[in-house]
Parts: sequence; C-alpha cells; structure tokens
Amino acid sequence: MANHSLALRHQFDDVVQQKDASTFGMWLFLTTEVLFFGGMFCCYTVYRSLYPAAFGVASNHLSLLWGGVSTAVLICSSFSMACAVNSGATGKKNAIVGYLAITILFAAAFLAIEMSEWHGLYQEGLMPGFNFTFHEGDARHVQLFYSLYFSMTGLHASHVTIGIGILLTMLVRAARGAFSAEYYTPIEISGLYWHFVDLVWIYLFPLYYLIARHVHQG
Amino acid sequence: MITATVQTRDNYLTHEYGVKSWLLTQDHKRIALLYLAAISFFFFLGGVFATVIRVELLTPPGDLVSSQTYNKLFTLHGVIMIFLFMIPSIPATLGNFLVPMMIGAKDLAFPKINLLSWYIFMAGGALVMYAMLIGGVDTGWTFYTPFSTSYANSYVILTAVGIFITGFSSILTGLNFIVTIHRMRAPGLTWFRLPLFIWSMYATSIIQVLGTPVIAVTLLLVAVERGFHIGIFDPSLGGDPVLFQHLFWFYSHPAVYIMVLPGMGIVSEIVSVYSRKKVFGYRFVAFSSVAIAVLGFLVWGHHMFVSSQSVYASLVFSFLSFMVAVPSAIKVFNWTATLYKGSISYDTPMLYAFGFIGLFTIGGLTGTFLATLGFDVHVTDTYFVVAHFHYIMVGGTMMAYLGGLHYWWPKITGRMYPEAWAKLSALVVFLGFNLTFFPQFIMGYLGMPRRYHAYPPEFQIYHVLSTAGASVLAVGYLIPAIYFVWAMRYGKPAPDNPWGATGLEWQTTSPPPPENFEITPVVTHEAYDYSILEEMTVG
Amino acid sequence: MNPNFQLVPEAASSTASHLDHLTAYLLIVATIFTVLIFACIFYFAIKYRRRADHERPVEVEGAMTLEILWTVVPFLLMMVMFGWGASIFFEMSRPPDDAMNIYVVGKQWMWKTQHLEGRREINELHVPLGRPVKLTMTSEDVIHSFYMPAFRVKFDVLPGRYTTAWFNPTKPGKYHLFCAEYCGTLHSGMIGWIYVMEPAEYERWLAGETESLAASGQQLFQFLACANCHRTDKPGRCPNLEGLFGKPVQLTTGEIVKADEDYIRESILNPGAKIVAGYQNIMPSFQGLVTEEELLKLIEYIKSLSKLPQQPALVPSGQKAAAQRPAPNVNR
Amino acid sequence: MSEHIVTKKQYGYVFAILLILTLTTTWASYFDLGKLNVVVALVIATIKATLVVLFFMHVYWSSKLNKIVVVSGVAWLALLLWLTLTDIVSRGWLPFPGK
Ligand code: HEA
Ligand code: HEA
Ligand code: HEC
Ligand code: CUA
Ligand SMILES: [Cu+2]
Repeated sequence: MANHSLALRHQFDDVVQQKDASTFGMWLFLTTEVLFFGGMFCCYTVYRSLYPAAFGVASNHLSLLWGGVSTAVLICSSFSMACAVNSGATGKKNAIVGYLAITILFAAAFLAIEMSEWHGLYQEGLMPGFNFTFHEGDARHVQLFYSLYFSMTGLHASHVTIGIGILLTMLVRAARGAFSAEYYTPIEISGLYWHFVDLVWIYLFPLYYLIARHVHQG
Repeated sequence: MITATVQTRDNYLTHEYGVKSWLLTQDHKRIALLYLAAISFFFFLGGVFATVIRVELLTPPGDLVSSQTYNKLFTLHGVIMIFLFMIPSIPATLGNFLVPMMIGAKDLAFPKINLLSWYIFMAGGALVMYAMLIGGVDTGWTFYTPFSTSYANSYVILTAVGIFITGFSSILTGLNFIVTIHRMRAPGLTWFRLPLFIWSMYATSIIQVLGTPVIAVTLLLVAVERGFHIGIFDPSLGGDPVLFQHLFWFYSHPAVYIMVLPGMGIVSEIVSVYSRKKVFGYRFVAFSSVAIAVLGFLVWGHHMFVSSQSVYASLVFSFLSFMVAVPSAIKVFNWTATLYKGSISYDTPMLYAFGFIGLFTIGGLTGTFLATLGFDVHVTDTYFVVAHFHYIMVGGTMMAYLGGLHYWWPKITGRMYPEAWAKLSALVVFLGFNLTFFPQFIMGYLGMPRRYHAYPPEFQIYHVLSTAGASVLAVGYLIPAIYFVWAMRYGKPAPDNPWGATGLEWQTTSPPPPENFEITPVVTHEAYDYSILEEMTVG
Repeated sequence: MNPNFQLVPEAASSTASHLDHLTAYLLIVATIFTVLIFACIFYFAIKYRRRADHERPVEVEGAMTLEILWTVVPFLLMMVMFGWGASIFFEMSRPPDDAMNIYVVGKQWMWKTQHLEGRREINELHVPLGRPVKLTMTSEDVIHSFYMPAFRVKFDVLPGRYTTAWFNPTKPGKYHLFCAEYCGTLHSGMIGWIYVMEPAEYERWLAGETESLAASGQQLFQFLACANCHRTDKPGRCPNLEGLFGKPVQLTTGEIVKADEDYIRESILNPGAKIVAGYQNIMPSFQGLVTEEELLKLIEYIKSLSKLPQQPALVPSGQKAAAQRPAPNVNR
Repeated sequence: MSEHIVTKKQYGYVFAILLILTLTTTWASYFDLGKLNVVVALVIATIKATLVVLFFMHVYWSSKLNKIVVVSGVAWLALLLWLTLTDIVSRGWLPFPGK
C-alpha cells in the first residue's frame, strides 16, 4: 500500500481520481490519433472513389499472404497485451513481464514482415519517390495508391515502433516491481495505445489488400 | 523578480529561485509565464513583419522590398501570428494560469505534460524561426498545393514540420484542460456554477483535440509530397489540390474559434465584474460556446466557394456558416444585456471588453457577408477578407487578450499596472485599429486582391490610411509592453481581490501560493453571485 | 469617375448590379446591428456608471423571450442572406446556353486567352458588349484565380481540370483583370485588362485572323496522328469521335460518364483511366506531348464534330478541311 | 469507474473471433459482389474494431464519459469524410442539372 500512495501525485486528491484522469486522458489522446490517421483515410476514401479501377489493379500487386499474416500477428500481439493487463490487474509480476515480452516479439515480427514487403515493392518498382516504374494502364493513379499505401503504413509502422519503445519501458518497470494489483495504470494505458495500433491495421488490411481480389486473381 | 519585502507570504514566484526552477517547473502558473514570454516575443516579431508589409504598401509599385521578400513577409506574418501567437495565446497563458485556479484545483491533471507541451511548442517555434533565418517561406499561411509542394522555392518542409510540432503542444494543452475540468473541480463546483471562462476553455479544448490532428497530418503529407516528389495533392501526379484545401480548412476554420472562444470567455468575466452583475443568460452563453465548437466543424467549405468545389457543397457550407453565427449573436446580445442596470466602472479591462464586443460584431457581421455565396465570389481573396479576420482577431481576440492581461495582472504578478497609461493605450489601440483595417473593407470591395506586392494606383489612398492606422496601432501596443515590464517591479502591490470579483482565483492571495489555495475551497454559490462579496471583503 | 477615390467599384456586367443590390441589403443589416450594439454599450455605460464604490445593482435575471427574440430575428435575416446569395451564386455558375466560349490558360505569371476564331492574347481579353461570355479555364502550373472586379466575377483556375466562369458585359470600357489566388513570386504582376467593345468594333478586331481554333485543332489531330486510329471510315478498333461531345459514354467498368471537356482532356493525357466499353486500352498517352493550349484546340475540334454533324468537311477523313467558322453561335 | 477485471479466457474468445473474422473477410473478397465488396470488407472490419474497443480496451465496462469520447472520435472522422465527399460526389452535378 505504501507503494501506491507514493505514486499519488500532489495535484490529485486520491488514487481513483488519478487513475480515472489518466485513462480519460489516454482516451482523449486516442481520439486525436483517430483523426490523425483520419486525414489520411480521408485522402484514401476520396481517391478510391475517384479511381476505383486503378486502386484495384494496384492492390493486387500487394502480397495477400503477408498482409494476412501480419494482420494475424498484430491480433496475437493485442491478445498477449490484453493478457499482460490482466496480469497487471491480478498483480502477477512475472506474468506481466512474460506477456509484455511476447507482445514485443509479435510487434517486432510485424515490423520485420512489413519491411520485407516494402523491400519487395521497391524491387518491383512500386515505391513512388524512390523507384516507380509501373507503366500499364492508369499508372498515375496506381502511383497515387502506392503513395498513400506507403504514407499510411509508414505512419502506422512509426506507431508500432513507438509502441515497442513504450512496452519495453513497461517491461523494465514491471521487472523492477513497480506495479501491483493496486497500481498498474501505466500498463493499462500502454495497452490502450497498443490496441489502437492494432485497430488501425484492422482497417488498413481490407482497404489495401482486399480491394479487387475477385477481379484479377493472383 | 518580486522582492520579499513586499510579499511576506510564500508565493509561486518566490517559492523557488533560479533559471532551473523555471525551466523544470511543473507549476501551471509558472508554465503560463513561460508561455507568456514566448508568445509575446512571437507577437512582436509578427508585428514587425506587419509593419514592413504596411510600409511597403504605402506606394503602388513594389519599391521597398522585392516580390519574393514581400511574399515571405506576409507568409511569416500569418504563420507566426496564427500558429505561434494567437492559437496558444489565451489558452496557454491565461488559460494555463486560471483553469486550475478557477475550479479550485492545485494544478492541471498532468503537470509534466503541461511542461512538455511548452517544450514542444518551443521546439516547433524554433524550427519555424530557423526556417525563417535561413531564407523563409513564401506559400502564404494556407500552404495551398500544388504551389507549396511542387513550385515554391523556399523552406516549406521545415516550416510545415515546425507547425506540425507546435500542433502537438496545442493538442496536449487541450487534452490537459478537458481532463482537468472534468475530473478536478472543487467540491460543490457543478457545471453550471463554473465561470464562463472555463466553459469557453472547455469548448476551445474540444476543438484543439479534435481538429489539430488533421492539420498535423495534412502538413505532414505536404512535407512528404514535397520531399519525395510523390503525388498526393499534385494534379500532375494524379492528385487533387482541392482535397488539400478540404483537409486544411477542416482544421483551420475550427481554429478560428480556437482563437476567439477564449477571448469570449474573458469578456464574459470582465463584463460581469465591472458591472457587478451576473452574466445575462448564463446558460445561453455557456451552451453557445459548446455550440460554436461543434457547429464550427461543419462550415469549412466556405473558404472554397470559388475553388471549384461543387456548387451543392458550397450551398451546404454556406447554410451551415449562418448556423454557426447564431450562437455568436447570442453571446453578443447577452453581454450587452448584462450592462443593463449594472454598476459599470471604466477600468481598463472593461474598456477592452467594450472594444471587443463592438469590433467582434463588425468582424462577425462581415463574416456573414462572406458566408453569403454570391457576395463571396466577388470579395474572396481580396482585402475585404483581410479586414474581416483582422477585425475579429486583432479587434476581437487581441483586445480580449489585453483586457484579460490587465484584469489578471494583479493576480499574476502581485502588482497593479498604471491605470492612466493603460486607459490611454486602450484608446490608442481602438482608434489605430479602426484606422488600419476599416479602409481595407472598402478597398476589398473595390477589388484590391490580397497578397499583392504592387497594386494599381487607385487603391493608394486606402493603403495610406491603413498604414497610418498601423503606426498608431503600433504605438498602442508599445505602451503596455513598456508599462507591464515596469509594473513587474515598480507597480503598487496588489490586494487579493482588487476588482471585487467572485471567482475562486480571487479568494487566494496575490500572487497565489504554489498550490494555489491554503485549503481546498468549497463552492456554495453560482458564478458571479456578488452577494457573497460583502462576506468576503469583510472577512 | 475620379480614379483616386471611389467607394463602390464600377458595375459593368449584369451580375454586378444584382450583386450590388445584395450588398446594399447586407450593409443595411450590418449597420443596424452595429449601431444597435454600439448605442446600447454607450447608453448603458453612461446611464449605469458606477456612482458609489460599494454600490450593488439589483440582479436582472435572464429573460427567455429576449433570448428567443435575438436568436430568431438574426436567424431570419441571415436566411434571407443565404437565399439571396445562393440565387446569385447559381446565376453566376450557370452560363447561358448561347454564351460565346473563350479559353483561358493561366501560368506563372501570365494569362493567355484564346478566341474560338483563333485570335490569341496575353494578359488582355477583348469581348463584345452585350453578349454573354463563357470562360473555360485551366492552368499550366499552380492554382490561379481569374478576377474581374468590375464584373464581380472570380473563379479559381486549376491545373489538370477545367473550370468555368461567365459574365455579360453591359458597359464598354477598360477594366482590371487580376489574379486573385496566390501563385508565387509575381502573383501581383499577373494582371491585365479586359476591353469591352462595341460588337462591330469587336468584329473588326477579330477579323484578319485566318484560322479558327477548331481548324488548328483539326490540323493537330492530323499532325499527332490521332486520325490514324480515330477514323470514321474504318470503325472498330477506336471509337468514332463524331457527335461525342456532351454525350454519355459507357465505360468498361459499367460506369457512365459525360463526355465533357475534362473527360476529353483525360482521354488524351491519361487514356488508361477511363476505357470506353468495347475497346482496348491501346491509345497512347499524350502527356507531355501536347501543351494546354493545344489540348484546348483538340477539344474545340472534337466539340465541333458534334456541333455540325451534317457537315462532312469537318469529319476527320484525311483531307484538310477549308478554314471555316466551326460553330454557328459565334458568327452572329 | 468500476474496476472490472477481464479474465484471460474472455480475452481468448475475442481473440479467436478476431482471427476467424480475418479469414472470413479475406475469403469474402474473392467473390465478385460488385459494390458490396467494399461494404462487406468494411462491415467486418468494423465488427473487429468494435470487439477490440469494447473488450480489449474495456470500453464495455467503462464510464459513460469514456464511451462519449470514443463515439465522438469516430463521429468527427465520419464528419470529415462525409462533408468532403459531399463535394467529391456532387462535383459533376451542376451547373447543368439534367444535362
Ligand atoms: C478568430 C477568427 C475568426 C472568427 C471568429 C471568424 C468568424 C466567422 N467567419 Fe471568418 N475568417 C477568419 C477568421 C475568423 N472568422 C480568417 C483568418 C479568415 C481568412 C483565412 C484566409 O483565407 O487566410 C476568415 C475567412 C472567412 C471566410 C472566407 C472568405 C474567403 O476567403 O472568401 C468566410 C466565409 O464564409 C468567413 C465567415 C465567417 C463567419 C460567418 C463567422 C461567424 O462565426 C461570425 C459570427 C458573428 C456574428 C454574426 C456577429 C455577432 C452577431 C450579431 C451582432 C447579431 C446580428 C447578426 C446578423 C443579423 C447576421 N470567414
Ligand atoms: C492573430 C493574427 C494576426 C494579427 C495580430 C495581425 C496583426 C496585423 N496585421 Fe495581419 N494577417 C494575419 C493575422 C494577423 N495579423 C493573417 C493570418 C494574414 C494572412 C497571411 C497570408 O495571406 O498568408 C494577415 C495578413 C495581413 C495583411 C495582408 C497582407 C497581404 O495580403 O498582402 C496586412 C496588410 O495590411 C496585415 C496587417 C496587419 C497589421 C498592421 C497588424 C497589426 O495589428 C500589428 C500590430 C503590432 C505591431 C506593430 C507590433 C507591436 C509594436 C511594436 C513592436 C512597436 C514597434 C513597432 C513600430 C514602431 C512600427 N496582415
Ligand atoms: C493507337 C491508336 C490511337 C491513337 C493514336 C489515338 N487514339 Fe484516341 N482512342 C483510341 C482507343 C482505342 C480509344 C478507346 C479506348 C479508350 O477510351 O482509351 C480512344 C479513345 C479516345 C477518346 C474517348 C472517346 C470516347 O468515345 O469516349 C478521345 C476523346 C480520344 N481517343 C482522342 C484522341 C486524340 C485527340 C488523339 C490524338 C492526340 C488520339 N485519341 C489518338 C485509340 C487511339
Ligand atoms: Cu496567378 Cu496569382
Ligand atoms: Cu472559416
């Protein structure tokens, strides 16, 4: 108990108020994140509605297999993050550390897959600004698709990277015994952030990988 | 700083000393002062740019500076005034200082984040300053594509990233306020007992939190498009430049309410105190703030009536623009009605409040002109628009800001400002302001386009008037700059409640102790209930 | 007219006078409310000034009727603004059917205008009095805005698409032309003059021009070898462009689009974007091979193919057509 | 806010559903449903997102205020898309209705 009264900062009257304020603050931050990604989703929506055919053609150059695998990997990481929060709530220090480690591994795997995908696209000549050599059909709007694809997955990947940093910090703190069943708010908040990262990908996957699989199979 | 001989009680200014105690402080009051310093610097810098613009426009040909320089001047003037001065101005200084005090809290919910947001602001500001020093930027503060992404030959990326960064400071401030207002009100302080300044800060924060991320990502895309030559908005690469305008104004219209709502909050406080009356129609004034915040998000397309936006979209945006004018009208009328049968004193803050109400009315009414479809086609991108927004931002918000600074100056520094000088400068500002910007309405209707370095001679007469006004205005701003600095050291010591106000911030000492209140106050009255005053002054 | 002191700009088009009436209404409303607010402030401030330091005024509670009144009255006044402004805006955005067409190309930092009859101007535009003029505008680089204060007309000029504006000049004279959208270093130098001339004088001014826009378009059509594919005698591989303009076109995606200027422009620059149903995507892109002005000529030529379907001379059959007035509505 | 501890088993159910939905949406994308393809993809994505928000992120058990915050984030995004699309969608409509 001494532990958590130490964690109470002076501006708050009690821990409940403090915890409430923290989660509430995190949720507000996540709404700003929604709108942050939202600007890009808006671009996507507009251009896809204007150039559906080009988007379909472009989409089929992405690897469905790896897209699907990375989706699964992220969902797994979300699950293990949820378990970490559960362990936090029940005050199991070692479990927290273990689940966080698993989450971080999944996150790293996700990044690795994404990097290899980008590399593949680069070699195919589909990376606007670096190497874009696609000339069939409506090539300009295929390029538009890839500009957005790299911007959005890039922004998402940067969030994953930041997430890994946060989770590592949590891991270290947990290992040092900073948390208890009474005080595990930081873990919970990191969890919120991590699930949000997953959430964005839940939309990115169908919007980029599943546009026109029925048209040109392959 | 203030010498201990005057301040016997421990206060936030004397609690600790040294540069480090300021740069690492987590006290919202000290952070407010850090912001005040930074923002004043940016205001004067923006003002210097304005001065050069006005001098250049004295004569029709572009003879003082080159075209390229002129374009950089108004761009930097706009960028600095909007992003580095006006958006953080009231929220980050007075808001930071007052929000916790007015609701009887010891600090904001997240003091560390508050300090962080100041550093983020400074980092963004530094980047913009750096871009300015190595050559500046010439896109206009609106960064329209494809000019900004593919044609401009200046430091667009640096500036855009700078603004992107300051955006986060704005978001964090807003977030902090929302959480604080929800979670940390003193016992008994229900929503409808809150001072109207809190309501308006709350509404402002909503806009900051929901709007700012969109401009952040938009400017990021501009930087990316420019940096890597990939098409997102550039039509020669398959993009749509009008989409950029949508995204830009999705934030930048609501942002004008970020700039005016806090001013409205200040005016509500001042009008009540100096007429010793409750604000007429408290609930209407309170709710209209929130209404403005929400409706303000629905009207951005009124900046795009001639941009090739579809006619139907323009129709919808025009209609909604009139809707958002209604809550502003409600406020103006309620303030005016508050004066009725009051006990009105003419202290400097009240003079500024009068100025605000009058000039905001003119600025707002001309705003509805602009929202009128056919009319806007003629005057968009002319000086009519320039006059409209300076009326609201300089005539409105600047006045409110100055009014607020005077009003809370005794609380902030523990010293009074010199009243006679202050009254004089209020008058000079009012006259100079109108002389500067009223002629711009006329020349705008005559067809004088904005962002023009050289112009046809028939407009000269109005430009001369405007420049003359600007010189008067500059003097009007210089006077307070001098006496505020003077008063920090030599002003009369201020009593705890010099104006006979009812807000919680006046029930503690001037300047307040580090934790604001000796004991957490308990609120039993509505805001602006001057009957409690007798008890207070006696006690 | 004293050029150095005006309060109202010259009104030289039919729209201008309509707009000035609206302005009068707006000004009246604004003046009433401004005077009302200022008067109340001054009156209350003086009448209810603080007379004693400890004065405590009686409380005046809010009044619902007042709140409703000052919500509803401004609202109604604003709805009038909205309706009136919208109707003028509709008028502004709908050129009359018989308007004569003039093409405008903006580039950093000049205006190029082209008359259908072939006459081209830079930073100037001559138009006849009393005839509605429709401008079809595009830009070679950034966004500009074509602004003629005396006509109260302004519309942005965008790269990559066509926008239109129109006016009906009612007063002969020389008027300002401005670029109103910031477009870079010499934005304030992107200005010019509009000359409104008596019709007869205008005809004289136009005369001497040998080749109409559509005729140059036809030559380009040959020169760029469009005619090798798009021919009327051997249909099959390529669509026949006769009668295309203004008609709906069915695409391979099943979508139906209207063949307007933007569509034809896209068909030439980016043919893969929209493929006509029943055809292959074999047309090469002409991006970079034709300038904006040449594009306008091609468009005008394709337009002329639908305006005079009965005239065989304009059908792209290989032989050079005699220069003749392509559109009936321009030779009055 | 009520302190609700979600068990690992509950998380497990959600996890399984999420994986199944991922497979479903991929599978569904191979059918030509015309315009419905987008709709199906988005509906499934939204179901997944809702599951994550409600259960992984505990919104199901949290205060009304938090729910409002979540909803308003989504609502504002919808607003951005909706009003932007009013322009994009109706661009071809005027100034010549019916032509
Ligand atoms: C703080 C800043 C601020 C505020 C509060 C406003 C408030 C309003 N603005 Fe303004 N505006 C700007 C800052 C601001 N604006 C800026 C910076 C630009 C230019 C950006 C750029 O291009 O660089 C701009 C541009 C701008 C345009 C685009 C012009 C153009 O480029 O073509 C329009 C068009 O509709 C507009 C409308 C309005 C309206 C309807 C309001 C309303 O909210 C006003 C409501 C208030 C009132 C109406 C007054 C009080 C009411 C009464 C006294 C009652 C009686 C009223 C009636 C009967 C009508 N503004
Ligand atoms: C909050 C915002 C804000 C503020 C406070 C101001 C303040 C002023 N502005 Fe600004 N202005 C904008 C926001 C603002 N402006 C924006 C957004 C634009 C559009 C930019 C764009 O097109 O991209 C614009 C554009 C703009 C233009 C149009 C330029 C053009 O289109 O070509 C002009 C021209 O007159 C102008 C003038 C002024 C003047 C005279 C002041 C004065 O109020 C300033 C007075 C202050 C001082 C003078 C400094 C203080 C005094 C001293 C330091 C004393 C020493 C100085 C002297 C002795 C001279 N502004
Ligand atoms: C190699 C042959 C070829 C050449 C050369 C060619 N086109 Fe085409 N064009 C086509 C085909 C095939 C189509 C139909 C498929 C499509 O829409 O892309 C077409 C379609 C068009 C259309 C749209 C027609 C419709 O019915 O909607 C226009 C307009 C057009 N071309 C104009 C031109 C112009 C102008 C040029 C020369 C600058 C040109 N074309 C050169 C083959 C050609
Ligand atoms: Cu062209 Cu401004
Ligand atoms: Cu606006």
